[in-house]
Amino acid sequence: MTGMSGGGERVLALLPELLLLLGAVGGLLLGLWTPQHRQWRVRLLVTAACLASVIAAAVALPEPAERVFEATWVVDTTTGVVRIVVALGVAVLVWLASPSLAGHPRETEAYVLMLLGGLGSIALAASGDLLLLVAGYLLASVPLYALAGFAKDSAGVEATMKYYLMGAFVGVLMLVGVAALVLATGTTGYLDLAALLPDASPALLAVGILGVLAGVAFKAGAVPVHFWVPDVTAGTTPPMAAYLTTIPKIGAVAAAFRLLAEPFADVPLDVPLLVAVIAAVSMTLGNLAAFNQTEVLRLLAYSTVSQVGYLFMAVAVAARTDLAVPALAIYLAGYAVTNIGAFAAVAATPAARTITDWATAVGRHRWIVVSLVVCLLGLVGTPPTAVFVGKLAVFTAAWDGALAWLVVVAAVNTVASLFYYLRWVAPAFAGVPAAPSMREWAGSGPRTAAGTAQRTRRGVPTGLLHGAAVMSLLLGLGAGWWLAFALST
Amino acid sequence: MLLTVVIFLPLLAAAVLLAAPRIPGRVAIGVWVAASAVDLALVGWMWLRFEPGQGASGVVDGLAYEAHLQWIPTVNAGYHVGVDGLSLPLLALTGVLFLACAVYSLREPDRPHTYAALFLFLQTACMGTFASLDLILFFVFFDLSIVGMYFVIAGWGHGNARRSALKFFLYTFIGSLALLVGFIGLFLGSEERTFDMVALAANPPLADSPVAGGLVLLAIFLGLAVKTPLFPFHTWLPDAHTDAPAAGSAILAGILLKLGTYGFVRIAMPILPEAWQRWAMVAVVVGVISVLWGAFVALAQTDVKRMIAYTSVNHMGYVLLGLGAAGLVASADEGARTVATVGAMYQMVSHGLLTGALFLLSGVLWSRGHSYAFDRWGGLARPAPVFAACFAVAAFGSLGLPGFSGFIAEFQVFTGALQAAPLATVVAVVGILVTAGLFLLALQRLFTGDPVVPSEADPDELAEGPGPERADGTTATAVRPRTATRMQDLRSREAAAVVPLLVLAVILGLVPRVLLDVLEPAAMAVVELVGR
Amino acid sequence: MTAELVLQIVLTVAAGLIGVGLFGALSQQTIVMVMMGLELVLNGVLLAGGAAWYFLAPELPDAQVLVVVALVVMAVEMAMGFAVTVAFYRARQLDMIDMASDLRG
Amino acid sequence: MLSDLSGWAITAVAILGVLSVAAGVAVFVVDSMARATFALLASFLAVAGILLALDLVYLAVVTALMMTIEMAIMAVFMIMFMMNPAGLMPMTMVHNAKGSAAVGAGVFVLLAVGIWTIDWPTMNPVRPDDSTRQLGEAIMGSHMLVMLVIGIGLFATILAGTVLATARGRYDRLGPGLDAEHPDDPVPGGLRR
Amino acid sequence: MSAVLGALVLLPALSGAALLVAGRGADRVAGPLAVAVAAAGVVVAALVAGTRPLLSVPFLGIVEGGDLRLVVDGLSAVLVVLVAGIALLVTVFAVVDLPADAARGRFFGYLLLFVAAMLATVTAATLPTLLLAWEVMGATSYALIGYHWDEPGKPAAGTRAFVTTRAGDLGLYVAAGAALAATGSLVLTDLESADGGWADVAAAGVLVAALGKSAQLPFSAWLSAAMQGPSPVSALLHSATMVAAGGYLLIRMQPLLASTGWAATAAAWAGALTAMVLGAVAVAQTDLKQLLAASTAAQIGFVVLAAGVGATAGGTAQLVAHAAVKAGLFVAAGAWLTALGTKNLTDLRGAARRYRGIGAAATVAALALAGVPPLSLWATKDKVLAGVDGTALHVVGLAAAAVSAVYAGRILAVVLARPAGDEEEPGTRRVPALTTVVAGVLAVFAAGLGVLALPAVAERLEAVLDVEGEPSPGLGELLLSGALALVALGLTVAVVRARPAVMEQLSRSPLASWAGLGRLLSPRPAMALARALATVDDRVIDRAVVGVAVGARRLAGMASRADDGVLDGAVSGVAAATRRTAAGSARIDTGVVDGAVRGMARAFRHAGGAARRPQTGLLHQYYAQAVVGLGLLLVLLLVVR
Repeated sequence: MTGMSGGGERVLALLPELLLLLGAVGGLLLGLWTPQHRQWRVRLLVTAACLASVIAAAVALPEPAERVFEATWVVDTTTGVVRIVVALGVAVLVWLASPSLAGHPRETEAYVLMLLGGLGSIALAASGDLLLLVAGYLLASVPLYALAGFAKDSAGVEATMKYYLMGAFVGVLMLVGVAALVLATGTTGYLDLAALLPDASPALLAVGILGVLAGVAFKAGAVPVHFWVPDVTAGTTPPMAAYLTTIPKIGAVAAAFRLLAEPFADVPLDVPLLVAVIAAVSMTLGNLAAFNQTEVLRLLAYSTVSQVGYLFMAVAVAARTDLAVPALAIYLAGYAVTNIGAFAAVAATPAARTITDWATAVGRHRWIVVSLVVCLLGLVGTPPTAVFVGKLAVFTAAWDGALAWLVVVAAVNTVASLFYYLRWVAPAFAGVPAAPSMREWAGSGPRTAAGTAQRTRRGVPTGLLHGAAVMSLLLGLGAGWWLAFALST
Repeated sequence: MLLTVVIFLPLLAAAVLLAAPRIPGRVAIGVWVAASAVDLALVGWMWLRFEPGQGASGVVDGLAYEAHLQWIPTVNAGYHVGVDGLSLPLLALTGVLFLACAVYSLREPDRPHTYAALFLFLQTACMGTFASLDLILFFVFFDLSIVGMYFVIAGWGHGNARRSALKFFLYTFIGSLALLVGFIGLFLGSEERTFDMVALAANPPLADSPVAGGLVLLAIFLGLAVKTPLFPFHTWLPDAHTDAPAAGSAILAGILLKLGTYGFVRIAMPILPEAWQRWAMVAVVVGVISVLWGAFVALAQTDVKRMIAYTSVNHMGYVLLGLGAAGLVASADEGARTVATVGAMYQMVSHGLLTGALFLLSGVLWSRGHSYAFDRWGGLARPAPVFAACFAVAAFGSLGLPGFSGFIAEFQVFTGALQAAPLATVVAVVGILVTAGLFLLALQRLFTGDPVVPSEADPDELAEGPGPERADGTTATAVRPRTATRMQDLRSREAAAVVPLLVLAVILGLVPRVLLDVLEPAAMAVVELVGR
Repeated sequence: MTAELVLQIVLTVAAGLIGVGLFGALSQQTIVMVMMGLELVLNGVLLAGGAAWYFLAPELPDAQVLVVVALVVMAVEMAMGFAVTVAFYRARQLDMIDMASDLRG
Repeated sequence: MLSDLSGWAITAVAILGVLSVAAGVAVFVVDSMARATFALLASFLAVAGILLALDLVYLAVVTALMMTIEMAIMAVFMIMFMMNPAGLMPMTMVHNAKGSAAVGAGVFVLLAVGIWTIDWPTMNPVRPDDSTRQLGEAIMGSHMLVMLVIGIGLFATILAGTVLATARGRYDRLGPGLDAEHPDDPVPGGLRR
Repeated sequence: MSAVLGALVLLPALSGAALLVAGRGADRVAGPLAVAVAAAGVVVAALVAGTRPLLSVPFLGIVEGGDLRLVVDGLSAVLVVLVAGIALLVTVFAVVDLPADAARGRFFGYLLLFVAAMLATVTAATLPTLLLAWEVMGATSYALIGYHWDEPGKPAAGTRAFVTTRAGDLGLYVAAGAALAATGSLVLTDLESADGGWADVAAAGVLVAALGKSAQLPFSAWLSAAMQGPSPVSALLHSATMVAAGGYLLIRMQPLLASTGWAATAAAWAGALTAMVLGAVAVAQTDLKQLLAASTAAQIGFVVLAAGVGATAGGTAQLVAHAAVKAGLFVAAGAWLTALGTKNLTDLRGAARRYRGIGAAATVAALALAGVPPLSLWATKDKVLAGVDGTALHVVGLAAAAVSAVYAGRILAVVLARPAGDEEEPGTRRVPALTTVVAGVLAVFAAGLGVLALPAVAERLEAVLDVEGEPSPGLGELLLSGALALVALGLTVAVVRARPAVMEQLSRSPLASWAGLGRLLSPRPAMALARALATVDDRVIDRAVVGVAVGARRLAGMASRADDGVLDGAVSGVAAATRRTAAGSARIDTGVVDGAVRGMARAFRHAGGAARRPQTGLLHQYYAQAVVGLGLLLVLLLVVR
């Protein structure tokens, strides 16, 4: 067996993950000896671990793709992008969650769990073996169950319960799928599967592929295993909702992408069509269901379901066009930034659950509205935000992959999505100003803090919202720079 | 670099305005005026230094002020901007009209900072669209203009502004997505896989696949037709105009509509010459229907602004007629097709000036009496002679009277198009008759007879705006006061905004070489490219 | 008896376990009973994995590892299930999933 | 190719198979939750038996041991939390039974049809001498990373389970500054006592 | 010299524009300035008529003839002088005729612009130039006719004049296109060489344009409306300008008309019929200005006839002579209107006797209009008729000539009658001396311009016009027409004196209301069409969007029902869907009435509701749906390979 030595040599290939793990373990240990109101130390440590991991991942990004640990772990562009996005996302979300967590007796544990979940997400993206995929699934699920119900209030535990039961169910189905594929080929490595699957029995393949894809679809929040998304998002706190709808999704979509690009590339079944159908249904259902939402969290939850639909467009054509990798990379990064931004807007006004509440709460904070507009229009895919570039790339890739109909469906859906995003933006933008206060606001006089203004939680969430908006624009405008860097291999 | 400055200077000013909420509103508008003026001055400087060149005509070669940066290398999309005879006039028009709107808004609108910032943002979007030489960049700016205009209408409109804004947004957004799909088709169909317009025009994609080319053209055509707007995709226009603030309407009609027609000349024709030739007759027919439809429906309007809005449909129809004729290679010689193309492009500039002026003038009506309904106004020539004179001049310009820019445009469209599409052109000529009738009728209704102004004691009218259903006039007669004390003549800022537009329209009507020297080489290039 | 036949018999048993497990997961009202259903499905996976190793690919260890992974998944999910149940019970004094439908729509 | 299992083994596999499925059905039929737990255990033990017959000694033993413990814990849980732990108050705790049965049966039929129609490639497989050794080498070699990730997963499970299940934490015991002289435990015992 | 040619147009144009921009501030200087400019115009016109310069200014590009090109050839020379001269006289008349408090700046501004446009029209050598001048002339005529915009009906009259003439102008646009198509050039003279179908199109376009401008059938009615304008305007518009422009254009384009074969004939007949019908209309008028207007159309009919038959010299002579005659008559009518406050024929009884100077001038002009020898129109008309070949056409022409004697007789019979005493009409009771002078000058020309038809002079004219060998009327023809005119005149005077009732009956006939021509060009059908289209626009096209939305809603509803069907049984779902679709189609109608966005929003709301229905909050249903969904996907995967 050369496994030990082979893996040992390239252990540094996992440096970003090791750093995250170190951060998790170190954070937990540090937390054990940290007084309750000084747990920001742990936050700093965790953030530092994330940033270190990002640096390590960025350094490794331009290097050629390789497979380590007996080809069970793939380090390539997709992995690299996911590593960076997830680690950065965790770092940002730790801070987004900090106002609601600060001083909580379990603050340390929350940060550590967030880190572990991120690690799981990366494992999903990087896995080159079905069993590692299952392990990654576990790691990307278990901490999240705890995070979803972290507040342990009535809604939170219901969210956790649903999330857990749904996750356990799909996890079991996923194992059934893996078992079917093992029955078909006797192996679980992607490379072997890619070689053996084309000759396997289609029926067995269908069960196996569907089971495995159901697993990643669950993590991504795609139809038909998306049911947890709205309920969990609405049941938990906004920062956690942001985490649950962003971090695992990134890894899961990347995992699906790898599955379609490698083991399922040449199977005698139309897997791209399957994914395309999932994508079409996800985006349509998500958009339609979001349309009537007045609760901002649920609205965003359904919006994430529809976003997964667009992301899956790139997945569907993973094996068919070279454009798919950059498309996925751009869209993932853009989605993460924009989605976090949108949730940060909700987190900025924790008391406001509905659109109108929200509008009244931020009515006077022009920049919050502007940033929200940037984020939401970003989710629509309005240029020049990052998601626009992503959408463009995804559309192009899908068309190039002979799924022009999906492009049309996606375009129509994009229009539909405008409805609900505008429903949120428009009152905030135009409806709130009452004539007298506007005068005063327009003038040079000192700004008076009205009752509504005070309900806004300024500080970290607002800052992150602005940051996300700016980042979304920068990512879109600077797409060339960072893509050139990411794809330089 | 100069071009980049021209494009982004307004955006910079917008950011400054938003970042400094404490400066007084008046100063904010002042900043807006200053930024627009500087921008216009820069465009003027560009114009002065612009050399159309002998052999190099633009479109595929000889682009001035070019800047090319990689943006999304994987799909070969970049920040590629440049100026040629097609874009320079429209850039100038953008500068002029935005400055006029800034001057017009000196009265300090509601929430002046945001208002000014939005307009400056819009200016960047429009400038950028006209300067873009990359499909994606074009789309980016194109879409941003929709976003900006949505907020202008939703935030500062009157009447049913939200609804109209939403309708506008959805309609044009659908169009823009069709456009995007078409662009992706162009990208995938091109040999070198690029979004660069110059490269695409030099080596047109999908040349040997008529079906794919036709479908891609269809997508692009739909997108641009909604924006232009052409029959039957025009129904967003009257609503958006009726409820938009005056300056918003002026920009919407004056500049944003041109984004659509400009797209035809810049993208559809040079890049898909074969498909354009094949389907040119459709463009001609759509153009002619728009001409007549716009004219006749405008004739029936009872609301000034709606009427002007529909004349835009009519005027844009001429553009399509000219451009369609330019594609009928088989039935017309190159000279005639070039004349038609020049006419179409001239119409874009001309319509921008004249309709911009008309909308600003109709804004005067709103500011005085919160109504656009014909039957609530009358005899205004006596209390407001300057206003009447300006409106009349603008109306005559708009109906295509020689001596105004509109004549130069329409004359060339008709003469150029007749050979290619005789029947269609003869039918379309009727359009100028109907527009003549409707404008004269409007003048008659607004300015002659006994002075009538809307009653002040009509609070719900003030709150809700006229709306088509309220314009039936049955209630209006009962409360009609017979005094015209409230109609104040054009204020100096209003005159300062409108008069230059009209003067420009006259200059362009009498000394068209100013513009034609720039336009003609580019039009020849376009016609040549279409004829491939 | 051919090996294929034996394999098919074993797999049929596994399929039976999966079917019964699914029935349980879908029909039970208490969290723990749902978990039992899922355990049964995993039980079928164990069997299928074992069969895959013995009859189809004994030269590769993957199927065996699959069984191990399935066992771990079972344990982890059990643990989390108990934790969730406890938390849920603490917050609501309930264990019936049907009564948790505040979040909907 | 004939199976190299002995006749007895095949018979045992068949019987154990039937047993496991029957026990599985029993889980959802019996009134008492405790009984259901034991039925599930029976099903697992039967599968462990089959694994034993399939030359997977180590896995069989692990399965049997793990499941015994797990079911014991589950039984405790039942008694602690469940409404009807001992079946003393018979009540239906099911919903949508018909639909669920249809789904279960449907899935079974589907899988069975698949199983019996597929052409299984059971050609002369080369069996290793020692299946346990093969597994051990895989865990420490080719599938080491899987096990590593699973290990982290178990770490996360411990953490997550604790967070979810327990209300008290270190600050309850030792005060917010972790500087209490004596831990405040509801039940005396534990560390630093 | 081309600068002089430029000055010919620019001088009045720029001074006119300046007056307009200055507005009421320039009222004081407007009159003198206009007279000065007009006088200068005569000088310049004479100069260019002598030197025949050419001026070209770049305008449009690409094709030949896109420039602004003015050329003075023979025909232009004659008309330039004529237009400038009449313009001067009318300007003088206007200065004295306009009320003191009138907005003179505006009036003379438009007047000068109008003159500039007319001068440009008659010298234009390219189609863009022609069309520019042509349309500006129409627009300024609108402004002049609607000069009293605050009086009810006047702006409408201007609108009518403008829209009608513009309807004809469309022909010029088409002609320009045809010229470009046929010759690749927009030069007017190149058009003669056009052939094939494009020549037909061009000729048709030119013909329509000319008929419209010249108020020939069927466009005549605008002329009636145009009488709403001030008298000087009428004097200018209906003598040497505007209506004359059409005749001029046809004469200039005669080779083109002739080359097509049919266009010349059509023009000839249009002219002859107009002369006949509008003559009859004139006879029936009770209003002096209306009578004169109709007679204008009739007299220009002879010019058009001349152009049709190729009698260039005759047509030109007729044009020139008619200009003097009609200007004189309009000046007289205007003077009377100012003095007596009426233009009603019956109230003008004895007007000529009351103001003798102007009366004499008017009498001379009216006699000339009647075609009484040896006055001008007698000769020129015969010169025109001499060129006519066809008998029918000839007969119609002669009849028309006789009719002109009838309406002229009608004027004479009234104005020369003994005054019936001073009725209570508003008026200044004063005819300024300057007006009399103007009228006198015009009368002299009206009497004397007949020489143009005399063989000796006619040859000179033909030489100037660069045409040769056009037939001159024989002595017999001259005598015949002269006699005819005299007889008709005499009879008319007698009838009017003896039997006024006949005239009254005539004035109740349809002829009095311009033979219903106004209705022919009524804007009503256009308005009706416009309203119908607007309704379609609102109700159908806009609502089509709603329709799509409602359709989407139906679809979504069906989808949701299918969704239910999975859980509740497909059969009932399909049945419900069918039922709802039926009910829904009824609801589409109500939806059609609502706004598009609302409909769209509602559609999506419904679809959204349907999409949220699976999110029941019940976990076991999530399980079931997930299993069903995955099952469907499995089927998809297995079935679609």
